[in-house]
Amino acid sequence: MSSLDLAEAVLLGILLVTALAITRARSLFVAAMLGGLFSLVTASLFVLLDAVDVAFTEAAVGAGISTVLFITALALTNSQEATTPRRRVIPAGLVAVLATAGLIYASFDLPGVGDPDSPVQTHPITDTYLRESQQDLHVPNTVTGVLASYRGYDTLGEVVVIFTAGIGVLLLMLGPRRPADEARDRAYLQAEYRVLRVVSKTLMPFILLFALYVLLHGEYGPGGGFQAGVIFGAGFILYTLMFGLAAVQRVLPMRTLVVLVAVGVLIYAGVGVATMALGGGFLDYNEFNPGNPSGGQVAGILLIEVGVGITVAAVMVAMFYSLIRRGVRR
Amino acid sequence: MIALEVASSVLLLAGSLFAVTGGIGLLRFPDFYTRTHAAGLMDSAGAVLILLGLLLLAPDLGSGVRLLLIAAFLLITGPTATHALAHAARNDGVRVWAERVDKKR
Amino acid sequence: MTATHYTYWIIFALMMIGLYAVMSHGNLVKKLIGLNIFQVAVFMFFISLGRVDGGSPPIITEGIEVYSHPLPHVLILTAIVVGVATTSVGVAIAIRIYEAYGTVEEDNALARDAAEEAAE
Amino acid sequence: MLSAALVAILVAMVLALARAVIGRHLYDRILAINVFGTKTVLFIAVVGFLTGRPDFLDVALVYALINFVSTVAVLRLSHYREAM
Repeated sequence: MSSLDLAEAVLLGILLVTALAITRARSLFVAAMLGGLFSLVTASLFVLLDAVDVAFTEAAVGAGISTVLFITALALTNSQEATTPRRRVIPAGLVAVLATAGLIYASFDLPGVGDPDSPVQTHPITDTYLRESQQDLHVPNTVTGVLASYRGYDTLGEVVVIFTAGIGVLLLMLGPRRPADEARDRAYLQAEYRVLRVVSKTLMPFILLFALYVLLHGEYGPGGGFQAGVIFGAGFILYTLMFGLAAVQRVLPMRTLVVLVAVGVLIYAGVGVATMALGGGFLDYNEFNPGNPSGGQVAGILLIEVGVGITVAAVMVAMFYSLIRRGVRR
Repeated sequence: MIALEVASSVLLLAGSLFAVTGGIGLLRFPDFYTRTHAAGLMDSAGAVLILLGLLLLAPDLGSGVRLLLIAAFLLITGPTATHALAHAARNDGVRVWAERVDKKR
Repeated sequence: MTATHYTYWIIFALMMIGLYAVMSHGNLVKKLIGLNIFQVAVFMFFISLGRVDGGSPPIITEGIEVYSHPLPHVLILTAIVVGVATTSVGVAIAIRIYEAYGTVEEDNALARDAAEEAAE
Repeated sequence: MLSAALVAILVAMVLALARAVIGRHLYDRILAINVFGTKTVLFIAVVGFLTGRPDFLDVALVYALINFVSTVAVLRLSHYREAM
């Protein structure tokens, strides 16, 4: 048993313990924090399972954004859970145990993890994505290639879902706001978080720079529009937490964000329309550079990744703003 | 080459020692503030020693630079986070172990 | 080959722990957290299907021949970001329910609805 | 030696998890989760070297960054009512 197999077993064990601890925790604050830990562990597992891009995203989203979302929600609602009545525990537990047993029984028909002869590995599409893509696209990171080129329609759909969810949150959170008292907030933050403020301010440009690097480097290493957008969002969330909503809104007002949410989707769809105008199909990037199709592909992929990054970042920050400025109405 | 590998092994082992002892301290120390001490040690000393050990094995410039960036980042954020936590805990009235002992007497 | 199946089993157990949290807990935020566990377990299931022994992350480099399948990675990568966007819609709805009912416990909110209906 | 470091990191992770689950105080849990995050950063870095593809250290960098952001967020938002 190599040390990597051992690591996989230990991490899976940690996941089980954490999941059980989450269901048992009465304090929702604790449950949300353990949820963040759960995400960190899954992200490490994704690295062991050779999915670095997924690990990248899960770390940024699960451990970062979701935890922040849940904790903000708890700040706006109740952070203590009522005890679960027995009449709900027993049937639910029974269903869960039976379903687990059923799934484990069914799993014997699955090929083993890592089986090189499994249908997934022998299907002809595997070869298309891994070998032919190198001639078609010249993008070493096949995940980015498949995401942005082969399955470009699908990704456009996903971006529209994110757009819709963002708009949904903004609409749900219209209404009463916390009365803003900028001077008092600033005094409080300066007194309480002096060191954190200095460090956050120093780190902020590097975080944004790193997000840009992730966006532009996505064709050669782990990264891309989704990951970059989330890192941008995390940077602005950090800044908002340490300097207050009023300060960050001077740089990136809500009005601009709402426009940016749409701009990203429009860039993506616009690339599709542009390729159609050039005589190709929707999102057929070869048309950008007919003499050198793979050059056109690289340009097209980069453009849509920028669109994705803008929408994801704007949605994440806009959702956070609208939650954090929500007035508590009782 | 062998000298490099030996040096990296020594650093990795030292870092591992910090990681494990820090973990034990985090679990066994009697109050929050002493636990911050254990956590701070494993976050800064343990992490940086392991990263330096890896640095000696780095095959190219790119991974070396990244390792240094990670180490610098951890060195800045680790102590900051620990400090902020201890500060907030103190303001919230989390008591030091010795104070609790005094109360009991 | 059964030695490699244990990954699936733990993933299934995680899914069901998530499902249990959704079914048994009345607190809406806790339900969302449970749903998140379920969702992450499904992600892991997909990724483990694409894995291959001795493989490497699907970023083509000279000298490496065996790569894991990139398609599950693509699907899950987008699903993670979509997942957080939909979760936040759920969170927003939970906040609105709290503002309307003064509680995020399903039972209490339903009881209040029933009481109001009876009063009418 | 890399394997030894990996095992040490796993042991530290388990110990930190135990502290996060036991808790006692909210701050104990935040501290334990912060430590756990640092350990995952090291874990990813060591795994990168063990599998012979250390070019994925970007992932470890993201972990370090997000770990800091979420620790700050939890700390800050547990005092949400005071100011924003």
